[in-house]
Amino acid sequence: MDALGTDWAIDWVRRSAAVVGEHRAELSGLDRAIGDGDHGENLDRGFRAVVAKLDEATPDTPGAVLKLVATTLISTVGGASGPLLGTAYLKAAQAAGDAPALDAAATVALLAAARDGVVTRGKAEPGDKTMIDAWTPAVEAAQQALDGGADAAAVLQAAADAAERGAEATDPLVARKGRASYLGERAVGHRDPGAQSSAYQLRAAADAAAEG
Amino acid sequence: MDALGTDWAIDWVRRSAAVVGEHRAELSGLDRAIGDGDHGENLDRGFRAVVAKLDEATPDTPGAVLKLVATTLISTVGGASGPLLGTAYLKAAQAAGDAPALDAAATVALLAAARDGVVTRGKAEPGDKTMIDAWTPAVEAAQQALDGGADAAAVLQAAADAAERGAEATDPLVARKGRASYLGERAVGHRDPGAQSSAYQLRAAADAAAEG
Amino acid sequence: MKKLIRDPQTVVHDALAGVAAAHAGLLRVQTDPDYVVRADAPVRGKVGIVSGGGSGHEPLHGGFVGWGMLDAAVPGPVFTSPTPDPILEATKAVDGGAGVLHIVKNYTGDVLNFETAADLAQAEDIAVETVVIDDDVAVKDSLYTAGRRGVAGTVLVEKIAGAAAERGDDLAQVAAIARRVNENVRSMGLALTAPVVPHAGVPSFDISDHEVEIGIGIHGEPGRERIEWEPVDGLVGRLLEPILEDLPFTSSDDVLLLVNGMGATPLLELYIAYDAAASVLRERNIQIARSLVGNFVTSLDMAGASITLLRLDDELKALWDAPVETAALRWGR
Amino acid sequence: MKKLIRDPQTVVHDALAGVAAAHAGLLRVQTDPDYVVRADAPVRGKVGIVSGGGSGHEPLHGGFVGWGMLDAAVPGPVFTSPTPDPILEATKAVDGGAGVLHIVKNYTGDVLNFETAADLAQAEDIAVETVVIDDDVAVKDSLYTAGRRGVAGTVLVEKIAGAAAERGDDLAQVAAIARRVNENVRSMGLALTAPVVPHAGVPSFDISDHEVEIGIGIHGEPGRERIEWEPVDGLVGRLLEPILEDLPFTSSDDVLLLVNGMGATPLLELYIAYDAAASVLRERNIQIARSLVGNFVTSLDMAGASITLLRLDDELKALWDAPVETAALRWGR
Ligand SMILES: Nc1ncnc2c1ncn2[C@@H]1O[C@H](COP(=O)(O)OP(=O)(O)O)[C@@H](O)[C@H]1O
Ligand SMILES: Nc1ncnc2c1ncn2[C@@H]1O[C@H](COP(=O)(O)OP(=O)(O)O)[C@@H](O)[C@H]1O
Ligand SMILES: [Mg+2]
Ligand SMILES: [Mg+2]
Ligand SMILES: [Mg+2]
Ligand SMILES: [Mg+2]
Repeated sequence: MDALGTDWAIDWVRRSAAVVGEHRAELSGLDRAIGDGDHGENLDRGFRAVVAKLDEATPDTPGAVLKLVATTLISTVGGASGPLLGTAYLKAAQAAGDAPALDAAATVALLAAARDGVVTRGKAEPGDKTMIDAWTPAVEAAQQALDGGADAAAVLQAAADAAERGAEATDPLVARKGRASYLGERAVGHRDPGAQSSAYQLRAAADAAAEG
Repeated sequence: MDALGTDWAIDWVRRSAAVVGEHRAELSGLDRAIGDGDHGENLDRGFRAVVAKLDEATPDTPGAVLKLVATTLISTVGGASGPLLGTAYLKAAQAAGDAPALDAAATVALLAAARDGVVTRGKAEPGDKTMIDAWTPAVEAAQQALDGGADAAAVLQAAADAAERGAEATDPLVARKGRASYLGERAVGHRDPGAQSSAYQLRAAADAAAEG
Repeated sequence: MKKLIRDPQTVVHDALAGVAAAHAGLLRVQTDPDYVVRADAPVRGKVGIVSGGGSGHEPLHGGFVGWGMLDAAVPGPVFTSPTPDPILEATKAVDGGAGVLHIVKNYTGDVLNFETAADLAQAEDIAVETVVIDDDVAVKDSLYTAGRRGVAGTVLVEKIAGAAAERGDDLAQVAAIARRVNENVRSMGLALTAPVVPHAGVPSFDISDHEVEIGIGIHGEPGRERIEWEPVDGLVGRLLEPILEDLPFTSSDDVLLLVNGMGATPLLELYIAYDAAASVLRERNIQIARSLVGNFVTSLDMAGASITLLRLDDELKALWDAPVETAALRWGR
Repeated sequence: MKKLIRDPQTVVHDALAGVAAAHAGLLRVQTDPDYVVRADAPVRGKVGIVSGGGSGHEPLHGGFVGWGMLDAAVPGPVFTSPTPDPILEATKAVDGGAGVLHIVKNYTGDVLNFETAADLAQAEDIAVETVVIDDDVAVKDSLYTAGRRGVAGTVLVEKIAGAAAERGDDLAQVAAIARRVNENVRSMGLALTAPVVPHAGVPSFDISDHEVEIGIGIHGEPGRERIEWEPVDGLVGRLLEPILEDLPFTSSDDVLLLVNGMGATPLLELYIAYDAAASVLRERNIQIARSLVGNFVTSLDMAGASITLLRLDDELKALWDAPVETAALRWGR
């Protein structure tokens, strides 16, 4: 498949919901170590609501799907990750516009818009030990893949791989944003839960493109 | 020694203080099982104060010693055992009067007065699982010993033996007075702390007479 | 044992120093013997009200000293009744010529020590009346036992008797009001954990992660019964049923519902317990006319709660609503 | 996990039902979206004050809704910021035409969700000002971090801003007063145990019987440092020193001293901690002009305490003393 359509977007969202549900306890566990232990709960509550909405609504473009994800996450997740991820999906939706399907370049643009949205709201920089540390390498790897002539699915594959490495790379960091920043040196050795959940969502996007 | 003088009374009190100190944790442990866990603390606080008073004052009759014990326990122990044991010693002191020494009959009278004092204040009957279950058999055994011609030391020996048996006999009882009464059947199988501490005090009296 | 204390032997003394400093305008703390007394005591012509008992139940009793409630509180060592001396001194300190009411929770130790103090006060020509509080339905009452314990209902007696004294009732009238409250109030409590008494350093009883003690007192005594944990409605029902049956409370009664925390149970849970209790009362058509939710009669750091119902009449309502100004209960001033 | 709850998923909802029933004259509880609002809201011409955040800190914020304090409180799930919808609805419900102040504790989630709600309210022509509270000196502040947390000082901001709104200050003035309080208030806390979040069912961190977490937040986050337990004076010193140095508080300052319990620490211990803190302040010739001791900003069933100092001027004193009538803080009415 070369361009990613509405089915892909819906599949992405359902896969994200599934993977978040599966890893709920793990994500809350990561958050318990350096935050307040609710990240899995928060996202699971949000993505369940998203799936419930999807069962009712019939969004007909990738952008419409992502808009639904954005507004639902914003109104159900709360915490830090609700507005931040919500903004990511909102900006992604705006980047996708009304297009019925997204080619490789549009996919990179979507990822970049999402990342920029999180940065604008959360003011985090790479290395601050936040979800940005998954999104930023993902965007960069996606751009490189695009530059190398990859199709949309391969772009997402590259993004997902990079996001996973980015999440892992948060382990040794001291946090400068979010609750983990209160811990100082004690955050070292723990993975950032938001980076990990972002990597899961990007892997879901890639899998939906590859297998969908 | 046939009659028990002031030295005996002082020795009794010091031995009581020592034995209560030694068994403080045990008595509080008994009280934790069926009461509020402070009986050892309460009596230890009281008898330490008694010893401190004795170091200053120079009571010159057994009655004066017992009066000092009574008022000090009443003003330092608190709880149920403070006024009850305080009354016991107060009535014992009144029974001893101004006599410089107590013969066997006076010793029995002293024990009976102490027991009656506790009953008057606390309204407990034998078998209610209280200190009375140590004092009552003690008084009866003392009377029997007296009837059999025992001297004062032997009277106390008999009283102490009976008090110990009486304390042991509280194990299977349901309590009808004191905090243990709130437990119903759950008090069964536990010794009454006040009966146990009373047995210790009577043993101290007998030892003081035997060895003093 | 980890506690915010200096030394297990000085906890009451150290806490009283804090109380004195934190509430200087409201009360004075006397030491040796120790008691807490209203800043303006004795109030001439007003009946004085003294309560007390072992410490560890804070804010009871010191938190209720002030205008419209207690004139003095006498704290014993943790969970141990005070001796007669401080009770006597507190009684003398609050006698404004109209006599003094002793509000005593029904525990052998409290009753006996207050009794002695009352005798001594009367010997010094102070009129003393005593009202013994025994609201705990977990304990079977009988002539042949120590009878029911006094628990959270005590705070309602103290508030209402305090208002009666403040409006100028004489000693017999204040005592009669206090007795009327006691006759119309019933309580029962449960524990999820045991308290750790500072000088003991270990929990007062062992209890596992899935057990609940029903019918506990406020001194770390075990309860009458141990059950498996169940959701709040079941637990509250086990407290409320015996309460409702006992008085009995009946349809169209007006009541005050007090959900009292034992010390370590968060307010979030107390409000859930309140909701559970209110549902039961609604079903029975019993009107909750007044409410109180919080930690009032505690047992150190025990987790758990008690439920108290007081049947109200118009006079009791008015006395409840009357202004009060204490560290732990305050309105209208 | 033993708690007085029905279901970990419904704790906030169930507690709100209890709050609604227990304080019917004072407030209303709206559901879907959930918020707590003053019974007489909106008050025409008065600046409305809304606060909120994750639940589990009770009585914060719902316990401070009422005359002279908050107009509405927006409770999120336990330890999780509410979403913008209920914040927006609460803002609309309390706007009496004079605009609305948002009092927001400085956590990324609270700040972002309140920000979105404020944008939406402004889009509906409601003037909104936001004051972010960041009183926790345990956290190093910097332009490059999330900054300090908002903790127990929040209750002082809410009381004083509430009094300013009640006396008729306009939105800019109320916001300025709130900022002035925030600028003059500093806090720090410690934990002896970790809270158990209902849906997690296990303690938020592991801590042994002889350890203390210093510099904790109010969401079961671990603190900055773990030490061996020591007696109260040492522990209080570790909280008070960074507070005193930070503002800094200096000789002859007038302060309000708040000793706040984290939920499971008994009042007896809080008064001992108060005594320890008061001794330090006395030595430094800092005057305790006002005091507050109790559980105000909690962390579920966490044992521990925090210390808060607010430097007072005459206006802040007068606003602190002004009447207030809420479930958890009440005087003068
Ligand atoms: N300023 C920020 N910028 C980007 N991401 C952030 C920021 N603050 C927090 N996060 C992310 O949010 C995650 C925590 O989300 P969550 O636990 O759901 O919210 P909360 O911290 O409010 O409990 C962190 O792991 C981090 O990745
Ligand atoms: N009514 C009573 N008559 C006689 N002894 C009693 C009575 N009530 C309690 N006791 C005795 O007091 C003991 C408890 O004393 P203590 O623990 O010091 O006081 P408290 O029960 O107030 O904590 C009981 O073990 C019992 O022997
Ligand atoms: Mg979190
Ligand atoms: Mg005892
Ligand atoms: Mg006791
Ligand atoms: Mg959170």
